[in-house]
Amino acid sequence: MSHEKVHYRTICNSERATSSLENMSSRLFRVATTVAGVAATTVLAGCASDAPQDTWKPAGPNAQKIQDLQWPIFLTAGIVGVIVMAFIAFCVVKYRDRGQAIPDQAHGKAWLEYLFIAIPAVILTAIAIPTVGVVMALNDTDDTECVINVTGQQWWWEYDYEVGADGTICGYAPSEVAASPIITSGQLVIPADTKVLLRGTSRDVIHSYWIPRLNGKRDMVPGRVHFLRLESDTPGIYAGQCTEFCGLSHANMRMETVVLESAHFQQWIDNELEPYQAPAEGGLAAEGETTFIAQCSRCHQVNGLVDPGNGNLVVSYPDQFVYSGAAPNLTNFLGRNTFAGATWDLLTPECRTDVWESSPEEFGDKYLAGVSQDCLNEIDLREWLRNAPAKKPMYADPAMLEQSDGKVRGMPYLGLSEDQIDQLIAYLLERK
Amino acid sequence: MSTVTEQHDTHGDEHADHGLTDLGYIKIAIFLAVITAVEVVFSYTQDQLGAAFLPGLLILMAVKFFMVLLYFMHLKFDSKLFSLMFYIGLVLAVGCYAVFLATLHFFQS
Amino acid sequence: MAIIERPSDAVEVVDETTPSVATPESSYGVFRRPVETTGWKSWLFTIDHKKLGIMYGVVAMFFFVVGGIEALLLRLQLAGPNGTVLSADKYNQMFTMHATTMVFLFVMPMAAAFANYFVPLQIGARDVAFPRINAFGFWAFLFGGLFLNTSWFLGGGADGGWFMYAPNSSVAFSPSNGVDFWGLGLQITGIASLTGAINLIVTVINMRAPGMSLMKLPIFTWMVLVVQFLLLFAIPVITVALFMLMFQRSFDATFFSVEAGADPLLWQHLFWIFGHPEVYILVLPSFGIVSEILPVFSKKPLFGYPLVVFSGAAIGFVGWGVWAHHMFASGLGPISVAAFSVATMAIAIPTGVKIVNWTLTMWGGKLRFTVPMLYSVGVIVQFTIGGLSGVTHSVAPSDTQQTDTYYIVAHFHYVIFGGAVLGLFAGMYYWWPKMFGKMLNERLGRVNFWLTIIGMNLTFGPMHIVGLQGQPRRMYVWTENRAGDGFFNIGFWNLIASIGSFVLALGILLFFVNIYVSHRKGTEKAPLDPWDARSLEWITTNPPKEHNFDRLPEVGHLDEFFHRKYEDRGSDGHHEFHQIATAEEVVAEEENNADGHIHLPSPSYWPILLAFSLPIMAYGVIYNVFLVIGGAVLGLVSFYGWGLEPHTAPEDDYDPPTGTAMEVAAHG
Amino acid sequence: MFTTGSKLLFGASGASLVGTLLYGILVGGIMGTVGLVSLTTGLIFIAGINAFIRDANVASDDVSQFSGSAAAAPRPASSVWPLVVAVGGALIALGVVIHEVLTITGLVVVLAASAEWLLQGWAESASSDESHNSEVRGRLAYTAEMPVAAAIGLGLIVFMFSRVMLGVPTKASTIIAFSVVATIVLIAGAMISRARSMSAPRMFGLFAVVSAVLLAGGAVAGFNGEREIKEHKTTAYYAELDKCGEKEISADEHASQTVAGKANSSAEVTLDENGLSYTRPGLNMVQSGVIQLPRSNANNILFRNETSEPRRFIAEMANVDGSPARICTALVEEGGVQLLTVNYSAPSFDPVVEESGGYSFVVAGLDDRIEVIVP
Amino acid sequence: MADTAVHADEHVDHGGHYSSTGLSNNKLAMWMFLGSECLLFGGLISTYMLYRGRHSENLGPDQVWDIPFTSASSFVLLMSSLTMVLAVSSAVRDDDRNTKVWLSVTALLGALFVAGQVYEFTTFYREGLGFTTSLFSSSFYTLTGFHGVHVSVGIIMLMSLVGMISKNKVVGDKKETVELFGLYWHFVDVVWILIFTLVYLIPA
Repeated sequence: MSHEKVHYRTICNSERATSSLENMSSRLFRVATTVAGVAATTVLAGCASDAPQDTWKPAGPNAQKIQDLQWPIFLTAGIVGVIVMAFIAFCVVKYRDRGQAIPDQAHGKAWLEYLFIAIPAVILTAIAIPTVGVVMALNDTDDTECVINVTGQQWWWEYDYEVGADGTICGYAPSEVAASPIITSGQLVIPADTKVLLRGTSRDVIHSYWIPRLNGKRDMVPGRVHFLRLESDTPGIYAGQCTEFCGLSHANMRMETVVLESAHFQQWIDNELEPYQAPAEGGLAAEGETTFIAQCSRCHQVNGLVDPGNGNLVVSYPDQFVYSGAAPNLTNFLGRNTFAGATWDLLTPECRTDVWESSPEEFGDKYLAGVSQDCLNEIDLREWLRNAPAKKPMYADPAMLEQSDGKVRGMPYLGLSEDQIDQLIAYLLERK
Repeated sequence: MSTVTEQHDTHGDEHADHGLTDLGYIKIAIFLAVITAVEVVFSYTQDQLGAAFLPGLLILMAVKFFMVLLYFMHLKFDSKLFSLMFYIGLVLAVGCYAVFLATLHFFQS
Repeated sequence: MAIIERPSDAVEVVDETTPSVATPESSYGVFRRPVETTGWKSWLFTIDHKKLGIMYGVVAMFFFVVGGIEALLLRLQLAGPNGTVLSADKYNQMFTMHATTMVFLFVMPMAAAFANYFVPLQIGARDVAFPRINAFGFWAFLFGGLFLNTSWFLGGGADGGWFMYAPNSSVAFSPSNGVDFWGLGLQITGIASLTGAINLIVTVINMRAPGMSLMKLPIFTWMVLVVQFLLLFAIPVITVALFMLMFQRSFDATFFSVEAGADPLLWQHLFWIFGHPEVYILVLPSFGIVSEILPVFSKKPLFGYPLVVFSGAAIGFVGWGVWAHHMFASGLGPISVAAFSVATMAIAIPTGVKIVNWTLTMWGGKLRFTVPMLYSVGVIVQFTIGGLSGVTHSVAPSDTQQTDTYYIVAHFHYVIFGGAVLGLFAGMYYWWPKMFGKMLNERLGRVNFWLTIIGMNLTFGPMHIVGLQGQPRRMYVWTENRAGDGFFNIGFWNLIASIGSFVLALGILLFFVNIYVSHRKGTEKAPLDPWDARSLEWITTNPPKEHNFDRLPEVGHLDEFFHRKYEDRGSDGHHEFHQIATAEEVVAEEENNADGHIHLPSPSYWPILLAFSLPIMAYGVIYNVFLVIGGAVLGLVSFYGWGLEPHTAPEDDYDPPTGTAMEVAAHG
Repeated sequence: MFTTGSKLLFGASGASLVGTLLYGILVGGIMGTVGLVSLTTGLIFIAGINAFIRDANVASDDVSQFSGSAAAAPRPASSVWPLVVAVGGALIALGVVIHEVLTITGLVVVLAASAEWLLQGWAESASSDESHNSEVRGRLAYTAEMPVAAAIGLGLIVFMFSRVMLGVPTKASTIIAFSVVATIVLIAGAMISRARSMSAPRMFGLFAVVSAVLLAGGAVAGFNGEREIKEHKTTAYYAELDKCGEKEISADEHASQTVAGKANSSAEVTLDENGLSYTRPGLNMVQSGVIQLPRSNANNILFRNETSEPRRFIAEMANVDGSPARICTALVEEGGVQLLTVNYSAPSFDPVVEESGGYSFVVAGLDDRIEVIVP
Repeated sequence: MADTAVHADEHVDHGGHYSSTGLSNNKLAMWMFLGSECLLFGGLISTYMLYRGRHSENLGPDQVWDIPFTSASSFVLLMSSLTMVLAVSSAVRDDDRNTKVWLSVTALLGALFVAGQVYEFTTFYREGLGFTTSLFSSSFYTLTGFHGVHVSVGIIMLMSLVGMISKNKVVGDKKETVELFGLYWHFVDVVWILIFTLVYLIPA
């Protein structure tokens, strides 16, 4: 800062002059508000609350690398900003028209101008070098321990877990050999302290996968395969949201990443891959199963579901009914605690805060307990089953279909009766 | 009432247009035709030429491009301002689109 | 309408006894070339750069109000959680049309308004190089803007965001005609900008007053020149992209459809190769205006004029090498991301030079804080905040955290509203007396300024915080469970932003009130040189005569008008300036030795006809191909009508010389 | 300038034009649109006539002006346009019988000729001196006549000459015809520019002869139809016939061997001495045996052949209803690359897929394969 | 921008107006227009280069090209550039008759080229390469279509220029107008030189 003082005295010309009262008030008023405005914004930014998608609260090595690079740059920008504002404010106050003579018509000093090219150049090179380093660091994916496929489509995320050559999933051997790889949606479950690589694409338009507390965002572009490294050391649930405009319900396309200890993750895999148990005969759930097969199994796949009527495997073909060609797999629907693009909670508010705010140690068990009967948020689930397009805007009404050759985009209105909804809820309660 | 449209009689200070004579233009045209023929022969003998095939074709193309530009379009004899206008556009086009294709892995074998 | 007989040369019209031949009102009836200088026809068929500048300004302000209303609706929807003001579809249309209207139909034409009006005046020319192309440019812009906005009534506006990424822009994902209107509307305004660019570049290069070398060019004209070069080379790139979008949507080509193996990033690259020069096209004109205003109210020449010029050109040129910083998160390879990140940082240097030179212009000056000066200081302050928040996401890794969140929305509003729009308001207050002969009321102007500044900071300031707390862009609704708890959560800041937007709207409203108040009956005319200005456009009457300068001024210095008014009588390094001539004397001296014969091109109706054929063709592409053929024929005919029309109308287009009372009397 | 009569007519035609557009776009409906369109054309026609017939402007009660006006004096000159209008009318009738193209051309001829006819009538009565009349006619007519005449000329030459080139039996003869005509035009141009003595009428005669020959040639070629151009068989065609075999098929000859822009491929499969392996872009792990691809999503698969002899890459699609049993590339020479876009609609655990052996990537003639798992 | 401090009288361009650089406004505008057209055709060519390999299971470029015919039509366009230059040089010599002759020959050769294009497109279409068949065909037809439209517009301008000269209706300086049409025509020919080599001769 020292050089600042020197050059200030030389160029400021020495005359002093009186100024009229009127000029004085408007000048002080302006200077005061500019300084107040800048100070206010910086102070208020500091005490913002802990929003779940806060980009300044890293919870994993990748987000930490970004944060370590980011905060000094914000600081430098702040300091340079304050200096420039002070420089302007001083100029505005000092050189008001107090009736002084017409100033020296100086056309500029070469060395001063080059100085003000050199200073930003130096600061920017100081920023550029670590930037290139972090860009390269974040992009090397050689030490990957677990690959998960992420596919975005209009207005929900689908995850399918790559079965390695040795039959393991993320290095964890499942108890039984899997008939088909694990497919879930909404909540991505990953083991803690593992270098997970998301291999992402999209089925219709460009989406963007972003868990602010674990890493920056990566666009999931249809026809391309992009990679995003996620890793976290503390178990917990980290919220995220699609951040590339993808149409009607871009705001309702959310996701969470659930980080579990290795033991809990093993438990989760075994639970995901356990074969399908049909509900007990004659119960509400059994009726729910038949309603499910009749109404829902055209699009929603439940792995291992066998039609009690004719005994053959029920396979769903969403690409004949849904334009993007996929619908969420409901094999372990209540194993996760959000639904419909992770926008609404399956847990009642109390159970939700209990699970979401639990400490890292007991989070694993709480999450794996799934959604119990009394913890089920019946309001939202019923509203969704009653009339999905009313709750979440989707191109599901037939009037808009002739452009997408008759296929709906999102869940259509099924016209279920109340008791059909009761049966389905009873059936779904067993899907965990 | 004179109804002849305003006909500016071009006063003679037009600097001597020292472009080429007609014969010169014909010679250039023949030269360009020969280059086109060579290019077509190149395209048929790709395997004999091997590595020199692509650069060869591109150089011939560039030669034809600049021949027409400098002689037929008079850029060589006209003021530098015209060349500046055209070359800014050309450089921006080649530069931006080359970087654009590079980011889409166009140049990787 | 039809012709009344003309006196034939053969018959010698001698004595009064022959039937009084009704002298020809004119020979071509309705096809006569319009030569009126007053009334609506003089505006419809004008080719005078001043009339066109005013029309550009009026239409741009109209679209500013339209865009502003769209913005208020957006803020109303986001004021509280689970907003119900706009449905998801309407919200998507609103933010797309808000951005498109503000960028393409307000800031660009407003810059064109000032460029058209003041570039010829600043370089001492009578008019632009191609006056009729200038008229065509305006009418094409107007018809393009209106065509774009008829989409509201014909099935809903475009709903894909202002950069309309592929595949979401394809027919399957946005079935309404909105995107077609968007694409074709921008083609038409693109043609308007391209013709305007060619016109202004030739004007600046070729029609400067004698003695005005390029290094004596006023700084506003320099910035306009850089902008026109950017336009000249950026518009064709977006034209290619829009043609492919049109072929994809209307003639089912497969440019961006993934089933055929297409790469959606092709659209992103082509759009942003145009997009980034576009944002410098938006901001550089108002940089020029601020660089004109600061010296006038600091009574000092612009500090480091050559460096400001070169930094403007540097911003323009380097602007071509940074476009992929809009695409850091869209999966380019690490090398490209690193390269573009460093190139983006390089742009901060010339921008920094500009801000420093502005402040050093004020340094040691004799600052008078009139409203234009307030707005200019506002530009420096707000643009600096925007520029610094820009530097934070030129760093690619931190951009992956910030891109497509409200932090970016805050950045570009500070840069465009703070940098460009405040600059345009400064220009309006500064040049209002020159354009309309009346001063805008100072007190109302101050209140307008302060309300705008406070409203702007209240609206866009909190967006920084909301962005860093992870709220993505273009969300039609935000909900409680992502807003975080505590008082200062996302909900609080969204509410503050919404309130701020209404304060801003009030501020802008005051500007229109100011116009009304200053133009009421009885308000006295503005003095000839209200601000003791420095550049050449002030050596004319307010508003300037039709032919601008009575005599093409001989230019000796950079701030010619200042040097004609003041003389440096100081000696050996000590400067002492004395006023040697008042503005009235300078203008009177010009009038005394006016040029003899000033020949001005005359109005013509072909430009408006050719411009009118463009929307007809555009409607044809959407509704019925015969309309395209009709539009094309009209276009071809008017193109040739224009081509065959001499610059100035031959005499038989004029009414008989008004001087001879007899004809007038006979004609009645 | 605008007489009340023409103001009324112009206003009415404008209003009905806007009405037709609004009605057409907003309401639709054949009967309404046809009615309105005919009303508008009628009104425009009358307004046009009113604008061109001179006396509409003379105050009718001022007899002296009328008698003195030039229109009454000179006899209208002879004009060709009535004849052309008649020919146009005949064409319309003929077209109804033979081919509707003739009707359209007839309609266009009638419209153009009547416009010219009105223009000439109007110009003649402009004033009594000849030069001003032609000047007036020129100023209005040239804006439309020149471009339209040029466009028609271009259209005629292009259409006729392309019909001739399509009609000529073999490809080689097309090239010969093309270059011969080009050289003739070139030499003729050179000779004419050399021979100063060529006067305008002789040049006009030469031009008439050339255009007659061109028209005749075009008509003859047009009527006896194009030469038979057989459609290239593509690999998709052979895939349906299940002929994606090892040996060369007609779809293979000079198939292109490079794919630009490899940034958006899901996987790059390489065939080398020790069989098939693949890499996914961004993750430089060479894998083989099994690949997992998302369902109902377009995946661009690049196939690179590192072996010495040409190979064909096949994707077995286990013909789930609607999709073909297999799709394949053309033969890929050594070092060549080709692209295949695959889209799996059914999951691999679907019984239909399991019976037909599941999805896989195979090379014709080798038994190495990569099994594709679709969740 | 070199500051051409040239004394006043040389500043009067042959259009009779005062101009600071002594160059004619129209020619400066035309060169700028050609500069910006580089960007337009550059975009189309780079889209074609990106998509030339993308014809999964459909006709590839080399299966469809008929190189001898295309080189003949390139030869024709080259010769039309020659005749255009001769037209400009005879216009400079104020020899209206020859200008008109050479302009008509240029227009005729251009028409032959466009006829060749139409023939080529019809044969490709018959061989199964429709506009929407594959990415390669869409980008190929767009590129060559844009160029073809530019050539056709050029031909219509040339023919009407012949008409205007004969009716002596050329506004402004006739020499310069012919020269500007020449610049446009040569630019269109230069673009075809690029297209011919990059699209046809470099095998995919």
